[in-house]
Amino acid sequence: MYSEKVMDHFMNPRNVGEIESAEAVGEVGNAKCGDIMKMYLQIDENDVITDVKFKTFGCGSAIATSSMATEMIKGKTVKEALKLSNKAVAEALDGLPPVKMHCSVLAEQAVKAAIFNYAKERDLYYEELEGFDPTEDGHDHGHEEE
Amino acid sequence: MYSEKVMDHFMNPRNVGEIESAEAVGEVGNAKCGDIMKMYLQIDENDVITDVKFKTFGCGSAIATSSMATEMIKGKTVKEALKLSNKAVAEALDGLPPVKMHCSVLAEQAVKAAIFNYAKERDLYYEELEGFDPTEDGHDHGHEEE
Amino acid sequence: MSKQIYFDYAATTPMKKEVLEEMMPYFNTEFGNPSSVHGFGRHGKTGLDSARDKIAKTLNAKSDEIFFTAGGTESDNWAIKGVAYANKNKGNHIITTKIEHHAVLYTCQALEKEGFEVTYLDVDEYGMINLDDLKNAIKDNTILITIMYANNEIGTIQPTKEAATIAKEKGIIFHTDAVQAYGNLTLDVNDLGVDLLSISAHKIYGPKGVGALYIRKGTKTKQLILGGAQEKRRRAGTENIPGIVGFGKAAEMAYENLEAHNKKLINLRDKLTKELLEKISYTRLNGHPTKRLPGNVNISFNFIEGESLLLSLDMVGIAGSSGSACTSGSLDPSHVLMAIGLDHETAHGSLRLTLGDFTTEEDIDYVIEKLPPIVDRLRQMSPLYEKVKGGNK
Amino acid sequence: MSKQIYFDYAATTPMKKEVLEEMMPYFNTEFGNPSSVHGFGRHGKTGLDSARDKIAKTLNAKSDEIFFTAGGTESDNWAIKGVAYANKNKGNHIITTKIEHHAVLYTCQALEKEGFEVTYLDVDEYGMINLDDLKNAIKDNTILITIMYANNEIGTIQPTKEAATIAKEKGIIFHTDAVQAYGNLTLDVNDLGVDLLSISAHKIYGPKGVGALYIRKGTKTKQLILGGAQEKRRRAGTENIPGIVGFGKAAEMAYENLEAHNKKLINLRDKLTKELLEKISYTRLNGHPTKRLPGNVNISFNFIEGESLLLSLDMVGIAGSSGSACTSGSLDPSHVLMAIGLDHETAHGSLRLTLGDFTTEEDIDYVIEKLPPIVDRLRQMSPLYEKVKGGNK
Ligand SMILES: Cc1ncc(COP(=O)(O)O)c(C=O)c1O
Ligand SMILES: Cc1ncc(COP(=O)(O)O)c(C=O)c1O
Repeated sequence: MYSEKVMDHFMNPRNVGEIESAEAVGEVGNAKCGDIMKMYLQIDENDVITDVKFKTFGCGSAIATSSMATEMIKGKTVKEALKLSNKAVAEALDGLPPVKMHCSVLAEQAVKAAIFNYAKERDLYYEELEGFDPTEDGHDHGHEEE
Repeated sequence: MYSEKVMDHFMNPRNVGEIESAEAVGEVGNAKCGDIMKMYLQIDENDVITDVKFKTFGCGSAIATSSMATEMIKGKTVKEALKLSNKAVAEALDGLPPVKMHCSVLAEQAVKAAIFNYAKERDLYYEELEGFDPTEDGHDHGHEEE
Repeated sequence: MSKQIYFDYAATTPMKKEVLEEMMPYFNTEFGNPSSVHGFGRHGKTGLDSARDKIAKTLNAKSDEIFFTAGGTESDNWAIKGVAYANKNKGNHIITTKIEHHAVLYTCQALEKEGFEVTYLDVDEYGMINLDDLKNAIKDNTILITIMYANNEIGTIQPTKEAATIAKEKGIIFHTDAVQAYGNLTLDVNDLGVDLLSISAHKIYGPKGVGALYIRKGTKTKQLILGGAQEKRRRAGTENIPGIVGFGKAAEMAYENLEAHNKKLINLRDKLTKELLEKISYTRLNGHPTKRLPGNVNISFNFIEGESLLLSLDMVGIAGSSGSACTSGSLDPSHVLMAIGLDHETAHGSLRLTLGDFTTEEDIDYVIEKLPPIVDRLRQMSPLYEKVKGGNK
Repeated sequence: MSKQIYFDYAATTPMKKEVLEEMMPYFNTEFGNPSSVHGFGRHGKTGLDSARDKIAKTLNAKSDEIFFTAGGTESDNWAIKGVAYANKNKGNHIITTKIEHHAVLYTCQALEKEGFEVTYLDVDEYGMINLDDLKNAIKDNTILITIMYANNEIGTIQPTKEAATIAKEKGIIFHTDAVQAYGNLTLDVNDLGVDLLSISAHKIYGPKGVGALYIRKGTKTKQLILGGAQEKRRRAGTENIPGIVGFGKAAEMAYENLEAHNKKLINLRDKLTKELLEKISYTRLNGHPTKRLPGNVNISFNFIEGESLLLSLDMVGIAGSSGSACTSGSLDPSHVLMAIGLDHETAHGSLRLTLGDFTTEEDIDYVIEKLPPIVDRLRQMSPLYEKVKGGNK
């Protein structure tokens, strides 16, 4: 059901862990739905994400999308990281099964949530965060209608 | 589904045919239900059935029961023939499937109908014919109730 | 008994060896439950998906419009009840015909008891519906029209496309029971314009206990069998993977060889019909002479009853079927034969010989040789025959 | 991947080779329709009758109380709807439990929408119903009690005989879903006093797509699938003879070896449970410690999610299952795990390993070796684990 890329990022996830004094920390998801993603971003004075780590409670694709998302934003500026879309994460993993697309949404939101907290603390404004609500978990498990 | 005896009497029926000047002729059943039996009895002055023939339109067991019934009453007195029960015919054939038991009823009734007509013409009274109605076809195909 | 020739392909077919071979690995190697997150399950899922694709292709449908069931009967029940219950806010009137299979007929009757209203269209002497009758039967509250593609007893093929077009013009959902047609005729759900279509594997050299229902995307239906999330939550129950894989293979094979299959069957069918009608008097062909299933021969022999005819044929190794009530233990002969206007006696004397992929010309010749004396023997025993035989031949 | 060990016998089982052998002739030699009047059909009928006898024997039922279906799901749907519709003149109240299979649960929910009233009994932390709750739930209009014999997820065995006795005292029809129990436990319908009982072939090394419903003589029910006169007019559709024959063989084999089978499974089950609970912290056994299916192990591992656990196990060749929603694409984790009082997180971290006839001691040892590091790896990745790991171990 999963692509080889997904399985690779699940079995050998990149950037697992915590960053003690991270500039930005975000957590999305909840135990009820079976997935929680926590992301730690180290951001330098030039707004560049110099390091990133994650911890995820969730299914294989939740772990794989977390891993891929961290890879995709590492070394980018905050503004660039905010442009990361769930579709881009899913594509980078050679696709996800329809019922698992919400995992990529969660990964996108975990990045945003971390930056949201970072911005809030520092009173920064990012246009890309307009309308972003860190309490929404964007859970749509792709139910089939009868 | 049929016993060997039934198959034997179906493939090699005894006493098929007509008797031109039969003393007793009876016909039961109807085309709607898919079986009609016609029986011809030759009866001598001592009330003995000296010959018997039948013609049947119907299924295998209708033909077999006709054949067996004729065998069972041949040489018997009319009174003895009236004692022929459908169960006896079925047993003589080593049994019939439940849905086919009505064929043996029809055979019993064909004999009775012939004697009924014989008795009527001659104003004879047979206690065994009390309550017999030659127009009833006794059709109960053994339906299963749900 | 030595020779045994099968002439009952419309009842069921032997499974082809290629079909069995395709099924084999799924019995105890790739046996997993396709919903599972492990290799055993994934392999099952692959077999399932590929069978669905194969069947969709034969019908020119999309794969996600094919739903597997336990057979033609379940497909029919589901189609009709599913549409009726899901659309009862729009109306409660259903139109069908008098010659449907019992899977359709009894389902419609059950719905009548629940307050639905059902119109049963008459058919002509060939078993054909009249499209004007259909148009006239449509009312404002009609929600479903269900008309079989081809009849299982007399083989008559209905003007399904025309009927579906009438339904579509009125916005009415159209279902066809194509259990007999599938694998024997080209069926294109888009060309036909049908919304639901029932098929069954064991009629096309596939396994018994497997069928499918085509449901056009967007058609409102309700589930019949509730439980697990299989078949996109529309039909519950652990999937019969080996059976479904076999169905896929059988479908593929049927449509690979359709033209040759049809040509052969029609030749044999027409030879058998012609010879029997010529050789035996007081006979009639039931069903349409040309618009009929390639393998279907149905003839009434007056003055004799079908079961005794079948038994006699069985003794010489010929396996056929009959519309006589005496074969089913019920009182009335086939509702189909009655609907085309036969009297009871003639209906009881009907014989259905259905041909298939393993039927040979010699088999046909054998029947042509064996049947006339059997009919004659039974007629000699029949009290109905004596009434006519003075007159003609 | 080399090694592949199956630990998902509760989902489905591989078919035994003896079962397949018994089925083989019915695919293309004795393939006739058992309703037919010819040799091909008669042979099918013989296979059908003999399978029915075998299954009746394993349940101490009469042969004419066994009705074949397309699986456990259909049996459950039929039992419940059949009793509900046939007895609605007497009442409209049904009692069941919160931990039934969806085949039962969704059928009950559908009946609720139609105006029936359903009581869903709670279970205790082991998944066991309380008989006093059952007594208290009974009302004047209760027409059906349906309680599963043994649970498919956590293996808990209900006091079915006691529950059926309560039903009988009140004149209420009693159904049990014995799909998981059949072939694993001794089931005597007369000793139990149940009126209807659902079983399925693919759970006992028989074919998929075949099940049966035991219906005690005299129990008022309605058909679910309408059409031909098969199964004494109570379940229509051309009989899946090979499948039914396979079911008969599988049933016979299961009950020939029941004691040995059980003893072995219970030993392995208890070893696996004990070792895993000892070796891995923050775990709990779900279901009753002793009143459980011989082959069922269900353990929750805190802080991790079931699907990622299953995937990791699959990578080392272990095929299990989980009650996590993430395995099914739905939002909420297993209703059974919620009903026994687990919080969401714990329910999501559940793993079901079900053992069967081909499970060996080495397989168990392999799991005991491979599972702890996998759990540990996933916990190291989990944001939930970091919160506790400071404290204990
Ligand atoms: C026209 C038609 N519809 C439905 C069915 C039922 O199909 P199945 O036997 O697969 O349930 C049959 C055959 O029995 C049929 O000929
Ligand atoms: C307890 C229980 N009931 C019903 C079913 C449904 O049976 P089937 O898969 O044969 O439809 C299952 C298995 O899936 C089960 O475990």
